[in-house]
Amino acid sequence: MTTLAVRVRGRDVTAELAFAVLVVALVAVAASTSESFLTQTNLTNLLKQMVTTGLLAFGMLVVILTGGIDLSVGSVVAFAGIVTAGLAADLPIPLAMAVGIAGGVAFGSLNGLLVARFELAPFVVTLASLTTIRGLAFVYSEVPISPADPGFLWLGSAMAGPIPLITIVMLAVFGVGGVFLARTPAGRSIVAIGGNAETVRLAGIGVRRHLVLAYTISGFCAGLAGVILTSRVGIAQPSVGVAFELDAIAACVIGGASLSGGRGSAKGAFGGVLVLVLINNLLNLYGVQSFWQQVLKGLIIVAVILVQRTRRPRSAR
Amino acid sequence: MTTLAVRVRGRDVTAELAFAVLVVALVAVAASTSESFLTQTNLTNLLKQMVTTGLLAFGMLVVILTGGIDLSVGSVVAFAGIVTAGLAADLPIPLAMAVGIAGGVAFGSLNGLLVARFELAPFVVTLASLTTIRGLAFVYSEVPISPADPGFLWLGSAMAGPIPLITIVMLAVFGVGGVFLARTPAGRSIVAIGGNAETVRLAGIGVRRHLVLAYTISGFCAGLAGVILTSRVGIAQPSVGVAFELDAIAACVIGGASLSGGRGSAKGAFGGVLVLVLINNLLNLYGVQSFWQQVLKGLIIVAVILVQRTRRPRSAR
Amino acid sequence: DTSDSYTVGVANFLLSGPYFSGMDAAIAAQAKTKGNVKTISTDAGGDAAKLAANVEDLLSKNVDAIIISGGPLESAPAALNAIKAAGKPVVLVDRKFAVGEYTSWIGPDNEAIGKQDGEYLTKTLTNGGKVAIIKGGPADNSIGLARTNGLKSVLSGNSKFTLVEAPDFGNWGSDGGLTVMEGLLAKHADLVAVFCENDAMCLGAQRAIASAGKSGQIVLAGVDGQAEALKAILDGTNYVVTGLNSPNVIGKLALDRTVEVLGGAKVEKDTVVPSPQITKDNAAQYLNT
Amino acid sequence: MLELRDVRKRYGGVEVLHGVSLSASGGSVLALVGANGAGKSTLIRILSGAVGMDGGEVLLDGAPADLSSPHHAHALGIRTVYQELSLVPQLSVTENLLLGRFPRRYRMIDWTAAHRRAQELLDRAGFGMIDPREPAGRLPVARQQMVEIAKALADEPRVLILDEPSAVLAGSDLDALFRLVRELRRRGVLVVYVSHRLAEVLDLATGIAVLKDGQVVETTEPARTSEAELIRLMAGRRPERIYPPRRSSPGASPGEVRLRVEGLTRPGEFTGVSFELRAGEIVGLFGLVGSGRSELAACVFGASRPSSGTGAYGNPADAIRHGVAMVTEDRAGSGLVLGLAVRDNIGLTTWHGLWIDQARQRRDVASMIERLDIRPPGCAAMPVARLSGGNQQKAVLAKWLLVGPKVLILDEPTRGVDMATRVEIYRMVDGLAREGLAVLLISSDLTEVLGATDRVLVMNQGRITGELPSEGTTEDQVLERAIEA
Ligand SMILES: Nc1ncnc2c1ncn2[C@@H]1O[C@H](COP(=O)(O)OP(=O)(O)OP(=O)(O)O)[C@@H](O)[C@H]1O
Ligand SMILES: Nc1ncnc2c1ncn2[C@@H]1O[C@H](COP(=O)(O)OP(=O)(O)OP(=O)(O)O)[C@@H](O)[C@H]1O
Ligand SMILES: [Mg+2]
Ligand SMILES: [Mg+2]
Repeated sequence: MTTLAVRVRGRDVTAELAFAVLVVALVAVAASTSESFLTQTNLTNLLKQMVTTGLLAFGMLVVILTGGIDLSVGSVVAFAGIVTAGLAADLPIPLAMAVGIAGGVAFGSLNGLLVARFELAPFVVTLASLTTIRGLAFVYSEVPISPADPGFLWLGSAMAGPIPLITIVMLAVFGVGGVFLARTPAGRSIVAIGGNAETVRLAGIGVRRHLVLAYTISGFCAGLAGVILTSRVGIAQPSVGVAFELDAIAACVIGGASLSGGRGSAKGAFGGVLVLVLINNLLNLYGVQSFWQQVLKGLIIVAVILVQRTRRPRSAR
Repeated sequence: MTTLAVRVRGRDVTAELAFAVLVVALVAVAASTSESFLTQTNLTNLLKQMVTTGLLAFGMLVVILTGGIDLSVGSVVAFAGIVTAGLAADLPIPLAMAVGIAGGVAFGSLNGLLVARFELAPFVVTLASLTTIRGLAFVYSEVPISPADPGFLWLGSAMAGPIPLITIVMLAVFGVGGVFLARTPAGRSIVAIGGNAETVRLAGIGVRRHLVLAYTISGFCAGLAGVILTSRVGIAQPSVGVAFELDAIAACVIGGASLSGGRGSAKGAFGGVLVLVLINNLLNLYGVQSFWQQVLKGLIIVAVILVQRTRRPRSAR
Repeated sequence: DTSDSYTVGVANFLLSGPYFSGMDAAIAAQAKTKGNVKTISTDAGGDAAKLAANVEDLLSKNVDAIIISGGPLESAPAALNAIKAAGKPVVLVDRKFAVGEYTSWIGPDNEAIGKQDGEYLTKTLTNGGKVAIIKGGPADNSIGLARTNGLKSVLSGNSKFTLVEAPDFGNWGSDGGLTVMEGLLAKHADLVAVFCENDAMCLGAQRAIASAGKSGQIVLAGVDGQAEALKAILDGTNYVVTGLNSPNVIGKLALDRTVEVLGGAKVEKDTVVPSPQITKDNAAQYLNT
Repeated sequence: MLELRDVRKRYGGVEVLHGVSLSASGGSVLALVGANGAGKSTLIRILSGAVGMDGGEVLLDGAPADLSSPHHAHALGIRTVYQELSLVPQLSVTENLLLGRFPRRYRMIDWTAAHRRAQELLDRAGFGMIDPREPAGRLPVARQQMVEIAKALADEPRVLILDEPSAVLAGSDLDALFRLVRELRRRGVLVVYVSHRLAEVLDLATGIAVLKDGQVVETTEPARTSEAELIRLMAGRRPERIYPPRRSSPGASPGEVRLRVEGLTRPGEFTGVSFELRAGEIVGLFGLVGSGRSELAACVFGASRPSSGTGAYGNPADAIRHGVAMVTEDRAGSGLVLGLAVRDNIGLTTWHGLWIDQARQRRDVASMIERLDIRPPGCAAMPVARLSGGNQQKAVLAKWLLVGPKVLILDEPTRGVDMATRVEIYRMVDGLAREGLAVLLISSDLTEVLGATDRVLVMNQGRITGELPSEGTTEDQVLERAIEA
């Protein structure tokens, strides 16, 4: 089988290119078949709706690169949101939000500590913290909290020109995060740990430290997502965020990340987020009924990874 | 560090022994601190409560051994249940149940085909089928179905002496399944594939065939679990089974399975199921408030794997 | 003297929702006021099999009666059979099971609430227009269907109104309501009203409408009487109506009913708790109940 | 009996085999020699059905052989022991040996019979010292290699392909392998044998094919050639001497002490080890497999903690800060991150601070690739897994040289490295030592240990049992101390 390979500065970018083509094709199909797609309102919706999945996906990517997984992000979203909303009554709003995010950071580093220090399986550690953190969110408040101060809504509704502020926040996370992963010793080490932790350890790099960092970043992203979501909705529910982790993981994998670690990129994960959000948006615009939406969404995801896979060189052959 | 190692016929069984001690300790604590624990009713409850998680955990174990994962089991439970309940109006009940289980088998082998034939990441394939199958369950019936025939409840409520029939069914699955994994070429091949698929391929064993088999077994177990659950409850909801996969996976990992494949045993997974069910039961018996139960459940799971981990030989130091 | 002190088991299908945890709390609070009634509460976390197991647990603790808050569950034959076998009375709250024997049921008429909202919209939107419906989805489908059907029974017969159903679900939460509303706004510029199957979703939808700058054009109608919704109605926002479906009222009545049964009284089998329509005029009176 | 005609192979558009033609008959040992990346492993993967060819054909007994999958190759009686170990680590030796052909009773695996059969297979291959019930992953690398060989022999192959089987073996294990190859030859098996150890090639082979850049440049016989001639054919130039001259008797080069270890002990691994390394000297550490050399090195480097003794570093970072570098013996397990680019792998040890200076890293890596002649020359952005084995080894070395070490621990650094490159490595290490580097060279290759060092420490069952000057010491003198109980 002859395969076409596209190279930029010696790097094989064929897969990335194919993926970009896929996203562009999705957009083109959307634009030409639904007149609502290219409207200002719909585009703004798209920009807003990708924020939560986007933030969670970046944090998840960092953890996945180490070869781990973070199932607790949905619960952290709920916890950060409800705490922020609860504190907004007594604290200045930016401070309340900072506390919410700090909660995410704290839970993230706890996850990281358990994984790194005690060498526990990330799946089970974060599954346990999913349960515990969700419980804590309910313990904090069983009922939804809606802060009275209208300033609480600012973050979630401000626009920078045609672009929602929260989208810019998310893009900034991907931008800074992408540079972090590609250009800093810590970022590269995280990727390398996912490839072979022992090699990294022997190179004198603190593996545990970087593992904790990875989970902390995921916790930070989830906390930020929780705060943003609450500010967007204007009301915090302790029950929000169930199964959010699944979309985040799916975005990473669609974007080419390997769940065994060491492979994946911020660009790819962002592409994965776009694909998921576009699928949802399209199914809605076409007015597909909800249950059929679910049926189709699953099938489309399989189709997408099938398309992608045909571009991947056969592994051990 | 000196460690005590217990060997039986040359095999190191220290970890298994420690785990058994842990389970026994849990039971002892339960029995001595809660007078309700050892009552006939409670023990029967325990036996019944472990059935769903148990069945799913065995299927999950087989898939995990290959190095894969099956996230779709909860949806399969819902699908098998609702279809069985729906058909019970027109078909003899055993036949309706057989169709439900066959549905599980079909979905399982589809998952397997996608993973094996197209080399897609199991996580994403089964995440997609989780979505699709859940959608199909709702497409089949948006509202719960409760078969009028009281015979529908038989399977779920029959007792064989002091032991519920469904518990015996689950134990049989573990028994037969354990022998399958330990004693048959197919079972050993599944374990070997999780260790090093390429080697297995080079040994002339059909890797794809065995992957499909593994997912099919998981589908079968999920279908069976769905049918049993429906019969037990007397009503099928299309929304049942959300997040069931998490408990099943947790049971396997608590029981010593490695998510990267090749390591794990039926005995261990069964122990994991026991631990999870005992935790739930104890928290209930102590009358811990619902949300605090979640908080504690997560903490206890972490504690359990911490205890276990101290018994594991340090890997690469 | 134990003869007239009772233990009542409360089997919740799912506590993690303000409506259901409110119900549980109301039952416990009412029991406290009695002095001689103790309650034991359990949560099945949304697992029907666990509900049955919890009921069995309660029976093995020898409770005198059981209240089942079945949430979205359509029926629980196994649980009801076990209670029947033990010869204990069972009172259902909110959800009336389609099959199985029970002693008494106390709950709302969901279709009536939907109808009520529809009538209010007909009355206030004299020019008619396009009305969107946001459904909750899987978690509690048949209650949602009843509410939506109530609304439809009024509006679909009126030629001035057109109905559009959002294709996706709001999943009974504010965040879902927000997202679904955003989708609706992108496709339908000319909406005049939105009906949501519960208040939580309407609260999210209200945010989306505000962000789109359409608060002056679109009014909202919900169900439940959630505190934040009442406040929005009272404040004179575009949230104009909801129908009270108060867990406090139902929970209180249920405990009373259970004690009556245990005292040997002959009671009404099914009791529909009225769901008064709440608008700006009367919202204040419900805000603190 | 086996004939290759004009076999071609491309990887991603680049042809790595340009029409290879060869033939050999049963009862012979065909040695394939060639520099790293010459295409030996690729040729073998084609013969074993692991990769397809892009041109040419393979004939077996005159008929075209269907090599479209490993399964097909098996069916034709072709078995292969690959360069990279491929056992299932979690499974027992028995299972690894019998995978796909378990003895059964009532459709179940008969474990008693299986263990017995496994023991037979091991015995017959001359590897009876291995316990078939042990999980394969727990065995030392050398023993795993033996299991691989025993496995390949399990169903009486007609063609047995061994890709660098001797690279991880030493001492009596090596002898067992040679005995086995000769025995197979007597039984009429065609053995295809790849090795960089030319002495053993000349000793074992009946025919030798020299590969260079994907082509056969010469087919010859041991009697008609010599080590120097083979190196010339492989490298395209005449070798200078293999080992650079050391100035050497011990004490004659009294540099300052760079590493002093005293009484170092880790129970079960090594006991009371003391030695010192001085600037400018190259010290060999010889011992049999399992003598604890690698464990000692790891401990000195701070990768594991001693129970007693002084001189070891607290952790690898600490060691590196003090200018100590260590090339580990297992390049896939602890030397490389296979999924990452060559550039990342080489740059790994320089990742400090908050920012990677890309331009500098690019420069550093490029100069290392040039200095160590890592091939292909433009490989900086390639995943390191795509390099041939020997070039991977050089990448590991490059990573450690970037640290600018004062002490360099080399654990089997020339394993899988071709002769010409070895010479390069010896020359480089010698050059570094002349600039004041202290080198500890762990090796199972006696010739290398004596040829490339100033003095030799001998290790036996976790203890240092001797220290000998390299000059004037015979191989037997070293062996004696390594073996005596
Ligand atoms: N999967 C692959 N993709 C791309 N190039 C490859 C791949 N495998 C091998 N090559 C290239 O093919 C050439 C031959 O490699 P091969 O492994 O056959 O060499 P070798 O002779 O076995 O070397 P060594 O002695 O180092 O093992 C090398 O240039 C190598 O980089
Ligand atoms: N068959 C075996 N099973 C289990 N442990 C072994 C076995 N052989 C050796 N060991 C352990 O491993 C240690 C030595 O490992 P290793 O083989 O890496 O030593 P080495 O001297 O570095 O040899 P080499 O580098 O040649 O492999 C020994 O101290 C011994 O305790
Ligand atoms: Mg090779
Ligand atoms: Mg060694």
